[in-house]
Amino acid sequence: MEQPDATVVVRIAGEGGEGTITLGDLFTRIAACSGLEIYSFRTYSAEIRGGQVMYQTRLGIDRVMTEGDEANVLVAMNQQAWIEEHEDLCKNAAIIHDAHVQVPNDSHQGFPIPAEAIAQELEWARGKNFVLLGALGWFFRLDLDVAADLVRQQMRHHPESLEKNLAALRRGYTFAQQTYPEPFPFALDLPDTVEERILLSGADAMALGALAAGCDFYAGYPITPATPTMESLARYLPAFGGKYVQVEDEMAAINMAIGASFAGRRALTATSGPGLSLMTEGLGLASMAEIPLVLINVQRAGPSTGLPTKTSQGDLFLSLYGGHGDAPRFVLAPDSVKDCYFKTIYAFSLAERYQMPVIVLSDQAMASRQATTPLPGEPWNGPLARLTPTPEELAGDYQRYAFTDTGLSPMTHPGVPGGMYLAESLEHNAYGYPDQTPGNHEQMMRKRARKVETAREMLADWRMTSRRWGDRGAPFGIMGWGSTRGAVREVTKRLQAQGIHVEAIYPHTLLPMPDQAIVDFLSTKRAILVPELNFSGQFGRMVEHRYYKELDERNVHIYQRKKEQGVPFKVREIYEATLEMIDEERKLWNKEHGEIARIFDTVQRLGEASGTFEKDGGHCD
Amino acid sequence: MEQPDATVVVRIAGEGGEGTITLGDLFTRIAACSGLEIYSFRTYSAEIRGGQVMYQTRLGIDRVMTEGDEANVLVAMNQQAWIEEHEDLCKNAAIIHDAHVQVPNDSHQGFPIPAEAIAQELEWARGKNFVLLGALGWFFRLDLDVAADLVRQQMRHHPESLEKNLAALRRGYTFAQQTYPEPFPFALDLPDTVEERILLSGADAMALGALAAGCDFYAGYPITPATPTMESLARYLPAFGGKYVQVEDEMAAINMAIGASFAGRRALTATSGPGLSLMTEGLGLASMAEIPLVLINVQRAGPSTGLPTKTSQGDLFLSLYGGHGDAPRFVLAPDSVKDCYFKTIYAFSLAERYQMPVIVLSDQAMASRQATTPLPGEPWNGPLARLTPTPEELAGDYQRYAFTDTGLSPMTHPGVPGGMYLAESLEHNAYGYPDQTPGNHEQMMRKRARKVETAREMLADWRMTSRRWGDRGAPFGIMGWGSTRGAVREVTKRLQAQGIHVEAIYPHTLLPMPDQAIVDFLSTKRAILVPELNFSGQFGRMVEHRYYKELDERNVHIYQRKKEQGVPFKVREIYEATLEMIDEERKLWNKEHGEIARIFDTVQRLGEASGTFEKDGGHCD
Amino acid sequence: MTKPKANDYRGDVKPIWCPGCGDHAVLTAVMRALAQLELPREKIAVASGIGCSSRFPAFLKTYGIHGIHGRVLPLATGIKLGSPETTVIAVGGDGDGFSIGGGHIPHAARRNVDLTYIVMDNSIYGMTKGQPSPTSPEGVVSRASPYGTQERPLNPLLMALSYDVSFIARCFSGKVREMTEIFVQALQHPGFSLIQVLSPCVTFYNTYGHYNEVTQPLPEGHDPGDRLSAIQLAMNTETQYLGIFYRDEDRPTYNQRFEAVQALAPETTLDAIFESLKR
Amino acid sequence: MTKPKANDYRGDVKPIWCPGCGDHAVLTAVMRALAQLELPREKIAVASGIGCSSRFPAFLKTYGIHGIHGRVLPLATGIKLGSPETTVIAVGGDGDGFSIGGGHIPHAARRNVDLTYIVMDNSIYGMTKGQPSPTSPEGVVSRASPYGTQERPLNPLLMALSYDVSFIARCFSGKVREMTEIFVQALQHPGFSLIQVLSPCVTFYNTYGHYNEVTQPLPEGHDPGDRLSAIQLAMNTETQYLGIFYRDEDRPTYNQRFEAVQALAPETTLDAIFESLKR
Ligand SMILES: Cc1ncc(C[n+]2csc(CCOP(=O)(O)OP(=O)(O)O)c2C)c(N)n1
Ligand SMILES: Cc1ncc(C[n+]2csc(CCOP(=O)(O)OP(=O)(O)O)c2C)c(N)n1
Ligand code: SF4
Ligand code: SF4
Ligand SMILES: [Mg+2]
Ligand SMILES: [Mg+2]
Repeated sequence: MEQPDATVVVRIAGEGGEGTITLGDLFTRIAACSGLEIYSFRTYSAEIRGGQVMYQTRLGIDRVMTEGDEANVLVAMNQQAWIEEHEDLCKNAAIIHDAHVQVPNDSHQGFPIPAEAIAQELEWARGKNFVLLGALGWFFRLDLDVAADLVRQQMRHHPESLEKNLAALRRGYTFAQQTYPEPFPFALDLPDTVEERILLSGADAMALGALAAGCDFYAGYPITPATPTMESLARYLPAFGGKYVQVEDEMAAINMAIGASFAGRRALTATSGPGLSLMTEGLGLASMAEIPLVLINVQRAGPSTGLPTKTSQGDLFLSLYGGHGDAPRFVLAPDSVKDCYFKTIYAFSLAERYQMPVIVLSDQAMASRQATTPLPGEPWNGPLARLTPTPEELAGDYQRYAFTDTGLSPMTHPGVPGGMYLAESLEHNAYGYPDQTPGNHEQMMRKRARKVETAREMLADWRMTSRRWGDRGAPFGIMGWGSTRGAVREVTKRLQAQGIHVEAIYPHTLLPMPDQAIVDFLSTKRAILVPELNFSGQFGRMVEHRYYKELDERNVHIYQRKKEQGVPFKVREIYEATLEMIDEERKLWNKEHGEIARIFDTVQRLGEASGTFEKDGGHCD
Repeated sequence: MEQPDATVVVRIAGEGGEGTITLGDLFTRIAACSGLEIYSFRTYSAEIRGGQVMYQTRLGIDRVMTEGDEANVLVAMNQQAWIEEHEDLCKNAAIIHDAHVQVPNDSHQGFPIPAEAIAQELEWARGKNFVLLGALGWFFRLDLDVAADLVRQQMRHHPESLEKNLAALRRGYTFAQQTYPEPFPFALDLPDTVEERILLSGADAMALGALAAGCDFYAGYPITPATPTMESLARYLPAFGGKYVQVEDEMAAINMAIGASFAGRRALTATSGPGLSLMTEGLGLASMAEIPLVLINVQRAGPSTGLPTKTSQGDLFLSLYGGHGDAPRFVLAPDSVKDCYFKTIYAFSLAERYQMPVIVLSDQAMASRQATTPLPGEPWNGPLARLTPTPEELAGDYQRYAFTDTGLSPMTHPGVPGGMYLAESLEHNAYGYPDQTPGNHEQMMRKRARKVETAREMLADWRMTSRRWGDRGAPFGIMGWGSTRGAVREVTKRLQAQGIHVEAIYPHTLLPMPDQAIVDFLSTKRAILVPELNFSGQFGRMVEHRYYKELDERNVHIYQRKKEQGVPFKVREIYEATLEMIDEERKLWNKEHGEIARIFDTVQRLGEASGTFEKDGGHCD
Repeated sequence: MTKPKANDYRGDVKPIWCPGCGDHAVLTAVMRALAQLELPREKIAVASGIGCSSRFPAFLKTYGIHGIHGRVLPLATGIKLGSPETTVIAVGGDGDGFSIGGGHIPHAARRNVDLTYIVMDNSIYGMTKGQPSPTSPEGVVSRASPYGTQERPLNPLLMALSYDVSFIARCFSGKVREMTEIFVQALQHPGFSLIQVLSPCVTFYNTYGHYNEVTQPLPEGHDPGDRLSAIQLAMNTETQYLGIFYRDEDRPTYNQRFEAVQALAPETTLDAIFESLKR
Repeated sequence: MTKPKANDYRGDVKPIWCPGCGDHAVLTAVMRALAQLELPREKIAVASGIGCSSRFPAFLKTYGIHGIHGRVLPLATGIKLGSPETTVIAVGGDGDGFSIGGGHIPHAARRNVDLTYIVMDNSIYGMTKGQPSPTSPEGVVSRASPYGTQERPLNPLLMALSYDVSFIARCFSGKVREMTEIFVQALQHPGFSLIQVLSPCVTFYNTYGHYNEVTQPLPEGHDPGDRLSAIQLAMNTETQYLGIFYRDEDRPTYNQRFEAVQALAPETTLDAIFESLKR
């Protein structure tokens, strides 16, 4: 257990109604408070209450970047948990299960706990999950007092059940201690010092990013999985002098936000796929009337109502192209929980400075995950503010939509004397008044589009436009976007350790694309893998299109790894796809050159060792 | 006047309120009834009533394919008409104007008519336009009785003013006859026999196509320029046993159509940009629940409210990609008034057979134009119907969403015993019941997408998937879509006459693209011009992307000619762009080969003769 | 055919609602009403929007369509117009019906299309885990309204009365027998009927106790033909009356209107239209 | 500053309305009311949807926003919440307000946000050239309803009363003086006010004559505090009463509510939140 890379994947499964998520959540927090790094992921059932749910948390000594693949430890609250999850366990996994759950003991190590019986004994049937929490505490050698304090804090709104839950916790701990005194096979050494970390969800990261950016208006309509961000803002905005409105539908949401922005506020709305579809018309208004607006879209699996609680990256095309006519906008793609915070801030900078709608694409997996994160620092060069007219401009012939080299014109808002203007959804002249002449229309189209070009220049300087890592100049690359970054990060690390050189890039602005960075990245590549969580490979298609000249010139091959199943990538899936890509390239090289190039040696070796590069889960190997 | 290609462009301009459109419309009809081929186009003013409007009609002896460029004849109802239009006239154009309109007589031929005075004399001030109509009748030597009959028929709902208008008509005719007895310079020889033609607008072509396809349900919300199609259906549907509903908004429109289709009807809705944006969510439902639906989108200039009465092709991306998640659909692009009829029929065939939404893209220019057209024949192989279950299937374990090789599953509707099923917006299993398991989701995504592939195979046989003309195998091509075809047709004809070999292709299905036909087309090209009426060149970008391999392999260059001004292309604009493309290619060739290839000879000659290939309007040269 | 039983209408899918959810009772009442009316299963279509309550169609063995959020009324209208012989039931929640879908009710009323619209009103967004709805009382605290809601609740029945819906009733999930009887009458009503069912969400906003206290049958002798009196009774928000507030059977339904229009429209054919377009 | 004149509020753009359109009178009345209240032009924002009537903001020299069809209420609400010191006027037509935008009115009423909503009701879609609207009477023949409309018209005031809008009035474009007076009162009303202006479309549906006949001032002594009586008066569709039907000045506005919420919310800072998230 000396290697700092050690991680353990704990999966907790059971009925939604019997406190499975609470158990997972509390265990995660206790582990984090004990100094471990954590990273969690959860699935919801289609049922409203009850139904099978799963909470996976990965504990590590160093920073953890994904929820991991196969589980090392399964906490089976019910029989269904075993049935659904046992195929996803590593060899010799530990199964902590309620005594009445039947677990065939062949390839796993069973740790039965009579949780239900203990709970009944305490006359607190609902306390089963706390009994198991106590047992987990012992197995991982977590401090019972730390655990009890945390339970107290988290359950402070349920004083009626607090004491009973605490009793259950203690009984679970003692029972496990007495029954399984030997060291638990998957326990991690707890660090001596607990470094400063916050425990942050992707959803909260966006809410806090909005606050950090000075957001002072939110209008939204509930929709899974965007609701948690909205609920955090409901809680915090008033203290920041902001206003929060739960509206009647998504058309109201975006139009109310546009109204508030017109009035001078920094306005936000958040939604998910179906809501984004309904907001398409409003996006066009913000684009046309040049009104700043930030729209967070937390993607879920579609089309239509689809799989509302499951993850996907299927709204890229809608975000890029959704809208009648040509309506410029920005599209950002944060790629980690912490990045959600910064990209939300940058979104406000772009919206306000460029007077345009900005879509920030998150997804269910990233929004609902929790991760230990260092405190975020200051955002780069921001948050930027609107361009306002000078007193001279206001005193003179103020033109709200003045034609300028940058496309940016000074903006006022109600209350500013001399700044009165008409914000127009019709095509308009420099004053904002309707103007349907052919020449004016084309000029105004150009003005609005020019703002994206102006931004492109500014963004070239920004740290925010892409993240690039791995072996600089390696012949093989991985190019993705958004929440899949953690898994790719782990893949590049693992490959590096195996002597395979791979480089990866994650653009953070998808509109405009950071062309310079990407062309530079592509310039050394022989092949790139584009993993993404949607059916048609939207990002891959876009990359292929945008860079076809560069790709073709250098004969760079694109390998798309698409997945549309409602769940995130396993590290293994991307790992295998990468090795397969390299192997495929080896064969091509072989065919073309009649000999095997040295760069492929390692891959071939790995391929031969494992057949199909299978099974390579975190702590298991 | 012997050449059959002769055409004359007549432009009528004046206040919307003073009967300008009525004048244009009646003149067009009278000319058509006199045996001429006609093609008309109109612009509307931003004002509700009044405001300057323009009606252009082009008369020809052979089929006319566009409204033409520079006008040969201007009818100036007011001073503004001269101011706005005089730059768009050919040399020696004839100006028929109200006597009080000031027309400098230098480069034009003036034909003043004291229309207002005559009307006043008749104590019928509103009859000014009929006086001018009479004069036009004389100038073109049209039969006064034919004209009077037509006026009688068209004005039958306004008996109170009919006689007065007829009197004005006659006075105008006589006045012109007496004042200008010499032959009118732009009169065309009237044919001896009047061939069978109908006078059809693009809007009506779609309404009639729907009826021909067996459409028996329409739900829609008024929006310019889609309203005329809706109004025609309002008139005709009841007689065809169909139902027509004007609904409260576009969400209601698409969902009501979906409901009717679920109930077994052939359902249609029609809208324009802003409405399409609002229908995006409903499109996803139809795609997900596999419910047939035809959606006509009559494009207007955006973004947002934009230029509601002006034309554009800016909704292509929204049609292709609008929707959260990956939601398969078809997108069709008729390219002439008559084609609007057939593509609407084919849209129903595709919708019904493949149980999917089909978007048909028309635009303001095509919808509001009137053209003389031969009677349309029978549609090819259709209209196709739904796949229904066999009695055995119904008696057994009927699976509405059964997995099949084609992706098509048999569909029932309320009333069919044994066929009960759940149409689901959630991801579902073969019975239609919600199923959120990862494997099922991916399988169902594949099933739905497979239907497009199945259709692609069938479509390869269809006459409908593209139109190709010009010099087969020529090195230069023009590739466009939709309403710009007429102008391109004229350009290829003109170039051909000048000995320049050009070939053109217009795909009729934009999703799926007729890849075979296009790849075949591209296989001989050195460069292609892609003209389109939008700002960002959506179609060109799509072509570039989809065929980048083919384009690159053969080093085919793409030249985009974009225009976003709310008005159609002038023939000249595309003509010049084509010559510029060829000239550019000549220079490249020159540079590469150090010599001038023979194929460029003509172009260079043309280029040298005219400098910038300017001014080449129809009848003027 | 023997007289059907309520259970004959039960679907193959087990309701996913929480135990105790008011919607179970609505399902029972609907099945009983259908059985009582002996409606053939293939002649029934149930349409819904999105929400816990909107999962309803999956639990019946009839035609069903689970549409998108807030659009159940246009959807159901399309079905009824498309298949006039089908009995069409629209179902959904208070969020689906009075928030995102609220704009469609007046227009369904104007058309008087013959469908039965059952709103399972729990004054909360159940499906999305407990946000306030348009019928939540003022001051309700939730994660989405941590300082209490700041909006006044709507009065759905009063609204329906102002739209002149032709059949208006209120039921309570605690009273299945009465609910069944009202559903039977609504299903028989020729025209658009709207039934607000007080159907508590035991998980996020349990109002069983409250409704047991404040509900009470409409006063004896209330004349459902008297719209003004119905309005007065609906305005009483202290006592929530149960029963049929209003009913007008004399209006033509939308399908009847279409028959009239079809009779009015001059006969024509495609060929005749083309003929008329000839120059 | 000297007392402003109505003309001071006139914009640089000449109204594009048809001569005789009822909306000209509304523009005049609004300018007069603003002048009478001496409101500084930069403290006024006028929002609208799409339609002839919605072109309104362009004709005033104030802040203005011409939004999209049917969304004027959320848009105006955003403005008022974003800039509480601004006087916000929402304007639009009957199609914009009662058809595509109808779903937003009840929610504006629930919030009682302080804005004045003027609906220029011509019972027709003027802008799109004469299709029937939700207030068109039954049987109206148009190109879009060649066999007559088959739907019953809505009763906007009755609906507003059922939503409990806190200020409800009706005016007529033929009576500019009375309209001006009502606008003044509506602009002074703290909360959401809805004014239906019978504003004929001379081009597609000229109803001046009809309204001259059927309109009449509200009965003397009508108490605008009496909602039931307002309802009864609104239910009278033969006589279209003009005047203030209902008014309740005692409710908090939405902005006042927010002040209360902001006082209630525990003070915090971003640093404090991060602190609370530390493990
Ligand atoms: C366009 C859209 N917006 C939001 C949602 C998310 N959503 C699903 S159900 C629901 C509300 C459900 O409330 P209600 O209609 O009262 O039903 P209940 O669950 O209470 O029965 C919402 C907001 C969605 N599915 N689609
Ligand atoms: C989403 C959308 N649908 C339809 C339209 C077309 N449209 C413009 S104005 C209008 C109706 C106008 O009627 P009303 O609100 O009564 O205004 P009026 O012109 O009568 O003053 C419609 C349907 C649109 N602009 N946007
Ligand atoms: S969450 Fe509430 S409404 Fe939904 S099923 Fe459970 S009890 Fe019923
Ligand atoms: S069309 Fe009607 S509503 Fe529009 S400006 Fe003219 S008169 Fe007014
Ligand atoms: Mg509810
Ligand atoms: Mg109107």
